[in-house]
Amino acid sequence: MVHEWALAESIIYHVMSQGYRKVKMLKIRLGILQGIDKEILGFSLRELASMNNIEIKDIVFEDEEPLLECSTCGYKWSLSPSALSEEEREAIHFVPEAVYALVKCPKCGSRDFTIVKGRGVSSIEVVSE
Amino acid sequence: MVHEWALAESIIYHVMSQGYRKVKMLKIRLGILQGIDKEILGFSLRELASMNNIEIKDIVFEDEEPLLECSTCGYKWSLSPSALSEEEREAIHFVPEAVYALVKCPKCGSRDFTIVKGRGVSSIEVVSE
Amino acid sequence: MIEDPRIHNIVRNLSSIRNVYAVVSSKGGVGKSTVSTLLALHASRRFETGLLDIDFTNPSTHILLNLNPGELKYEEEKGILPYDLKGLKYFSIVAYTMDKPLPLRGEAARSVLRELLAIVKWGRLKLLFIDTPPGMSDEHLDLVYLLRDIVKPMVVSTPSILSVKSAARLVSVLKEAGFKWIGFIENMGNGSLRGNEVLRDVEYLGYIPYTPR
Amino acid sequence: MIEDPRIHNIVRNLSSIRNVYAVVSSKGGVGKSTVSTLLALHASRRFETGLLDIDFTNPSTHILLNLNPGELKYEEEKGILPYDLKGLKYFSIVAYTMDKPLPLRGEAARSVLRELLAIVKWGRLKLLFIDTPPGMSDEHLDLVYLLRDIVKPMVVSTPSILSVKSAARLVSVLKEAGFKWIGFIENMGNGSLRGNEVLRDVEYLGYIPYTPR
Ligand SMILES: Nc1ncnc2c1ncn2[C@@H]1O[C@H](COP(=O)(O)OP(=O)(O)O)[C@@H](O)[C@H]1O
Ligand SMILES: Nc1ncnc2c1ncn2[C@@H]1O[C@H](COP(=O)(O)OP(=O)(O)O)[C@@H](O)[C@H]1O
Ligand SMILES: [Mg+2]
Ligand SMILES: [Mg+2]
Ligand SMILES: [Mg+2]
Ligand SMILES: [Mg+2]
Ligand code: NI
Ligand code: NI
Ligand SMILES: [Zn+2]
Ligand SMILES: [Zn+2]
Repeated sequence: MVHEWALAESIIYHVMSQGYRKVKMLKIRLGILQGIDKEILGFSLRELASMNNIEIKDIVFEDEEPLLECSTCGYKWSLSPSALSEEEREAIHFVPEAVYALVKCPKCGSRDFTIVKGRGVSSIEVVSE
Repeated sequence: MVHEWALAESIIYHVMSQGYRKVKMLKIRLGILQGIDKEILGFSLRELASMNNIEIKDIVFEDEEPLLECSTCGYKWSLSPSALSEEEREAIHFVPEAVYALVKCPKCGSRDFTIVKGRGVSSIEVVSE
Repeated sequence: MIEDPRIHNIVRNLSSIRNVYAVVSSKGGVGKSTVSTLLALHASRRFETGLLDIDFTNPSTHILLNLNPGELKYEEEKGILPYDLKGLKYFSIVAYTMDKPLPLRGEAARSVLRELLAIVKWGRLKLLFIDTPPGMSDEHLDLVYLLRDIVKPMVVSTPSILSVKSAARLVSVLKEAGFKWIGFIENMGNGSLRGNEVLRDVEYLGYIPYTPR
Repeated sequence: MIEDPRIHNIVRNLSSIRNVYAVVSSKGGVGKSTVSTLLALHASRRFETGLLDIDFTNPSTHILLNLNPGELKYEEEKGILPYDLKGLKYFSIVAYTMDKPLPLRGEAARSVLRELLAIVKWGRLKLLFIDTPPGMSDEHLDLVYLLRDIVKPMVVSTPSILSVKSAARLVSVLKEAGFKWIGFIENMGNGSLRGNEVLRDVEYLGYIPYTPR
């Protein structure tokens, strides 16, 4: 099973730590930057839920557009994975912060920017039964 | 002239950089943590304004309660300067981040906390003529 | 509790490791990378051992291990499996950053640390050595306060006054945070730090002489 | 423009200084503190010179200058005046933190750097040397991108492969950021780095031999 399994683990263990046993809907906001495979993540979440006897009815994924902001010139941009090589996309897939080694501000070339939105698993909403 | 003069410089040069010449009201939010002397700051602002031919009618100071938040246990507290020694207060007066050498989370003792609010000059609002 | 979902996974991943040693010193250049790499290589001959490099902005262990970043490939199995170097399980971010400069704000460095601890599957190990960056910033705050019950700190210092004073400060933070065991290794020295007052509450593990290779 | 009001004051304060040198290396323990302190002491005999220690979590220059934090008192005059040490203007945060441990998130360290550069009044100086922390995090991002037109970087490296590789990475970031002049000092070496490929675009300023005091 691929690395999305470990992302699912964090989500399930987090949900469990909040005491949920029966979940009507699990809504997860996923930053596009990390390019997470939703199918595999969904499958992993269901497997882990059953392994930890948590019931989850619906799993809903919401995409979050990446937003990067340059602290040097203030420029904001949405880094599209298509602007990256296969290798760069894979690096960011496993460690989103690899972007700081691979990307510069398109306007002023600065490396002093932040990932404002769209990094990875950015929010987990639980609606219990 | 004391060090508040340098705080006033930052404010005036900032206002100038935004192109203001005639200011109806300058509203400054001041974090209590730094214990800035408002009278001296006000005096310095007016001196510097006239030195840089900026007209300022009213100067309004607003207090901002300090809020510290522990990342280890989540505890939030408002550090009151009275809880600190004279020397500690002075250190924080000049460099607010000295608080990270002088204070721990009252609940769990962690040094992994942030100054959420109330650090120093936290906002500058300009209402021009 | 401050909610970073990764925290639960981090605790679970590390709990399958008997001893997690963080090789630390706020001072740079005292031998953290050299000591952590030597200890890991040595231990891996007899025990299931891992080495994790979390000095993200200035990684050195791959150089000491004579590994070219391009060689470092990680398999995926319910996460990422560390690289198997003749029995030593090894992970470094250089596999992804290819030794390119990686300027990282403290906040981003802490996020990398948490992401790696959450997705790298070390499995059952006897020993994991973590090589750390110098200074006392975001990553160190997590090592000291988030992983307080998991990590065993090994402080490294040279005999130089600058290093000893820095080590004293670090030991005081570790004591204050409640670490029951603090190890101390004198590097590039000849045992002169053994009875040093700085080491009142730490276990002096030994010294490594200055040995220019 | 990202609005930190202190930035305007920082630029004004530093513009009264002819040469602002930042003594840098991402690798720790290569001699940044030793070199910056020696250069500053030496220069202060002939020129108006200042030394600023921005290695906030691991300050060393006060130890090299034999100064007890308690002795460091700063007068207030439209800001803070640096301490006058027999002609050398010196500032370090240890005067406020009294050598206590100062764990600082990157964000906080950047704020300290900006606060000090905004309130410390160096006046008309020929030379200001800035001793910097190792790594490549928040403070370095400000030195490279905020103070790009003011700061002259002096990269320090030892002959060791770990240090040279680290210096190469730093030089490439500085080049890419547009620094016209990059100085290079070989420390604890014997001139072997002079023709080194890493130094293609930098000015080799000389070497300081290994001299254990
Ligand atoms: N025992 C030793 N004898 C001689 N040189 C050493 C020894 N330990 C470390 N070094 C050298 O000192 C430098 C700093 O060591 P390093 O492990 O990179 O320190 P750190 O990781 O604490 O910055 C390196 O060039 C390394 O080769
Ligand atoms: N030229 C030199 N010869 C011998 N020892 C040196 C030399 N330069 C620095 N050192 C020693 O090396 C150690 C690291 O030096 P330091 O200036 O603290 O480096 P950094 O500031 O880059 O971490 C210190 O113990 C210092 O005394
Ligand atoms: Mg949780
Ligand atoms: Mg401005
Ligand atoms: Mg190292
Ligand atoms: Mg130093
Ligand atoms: Ni994956
Ligand atoms: Ni004051
Ligand atoms: Zn930019
Ligand atoms: Zn707490």
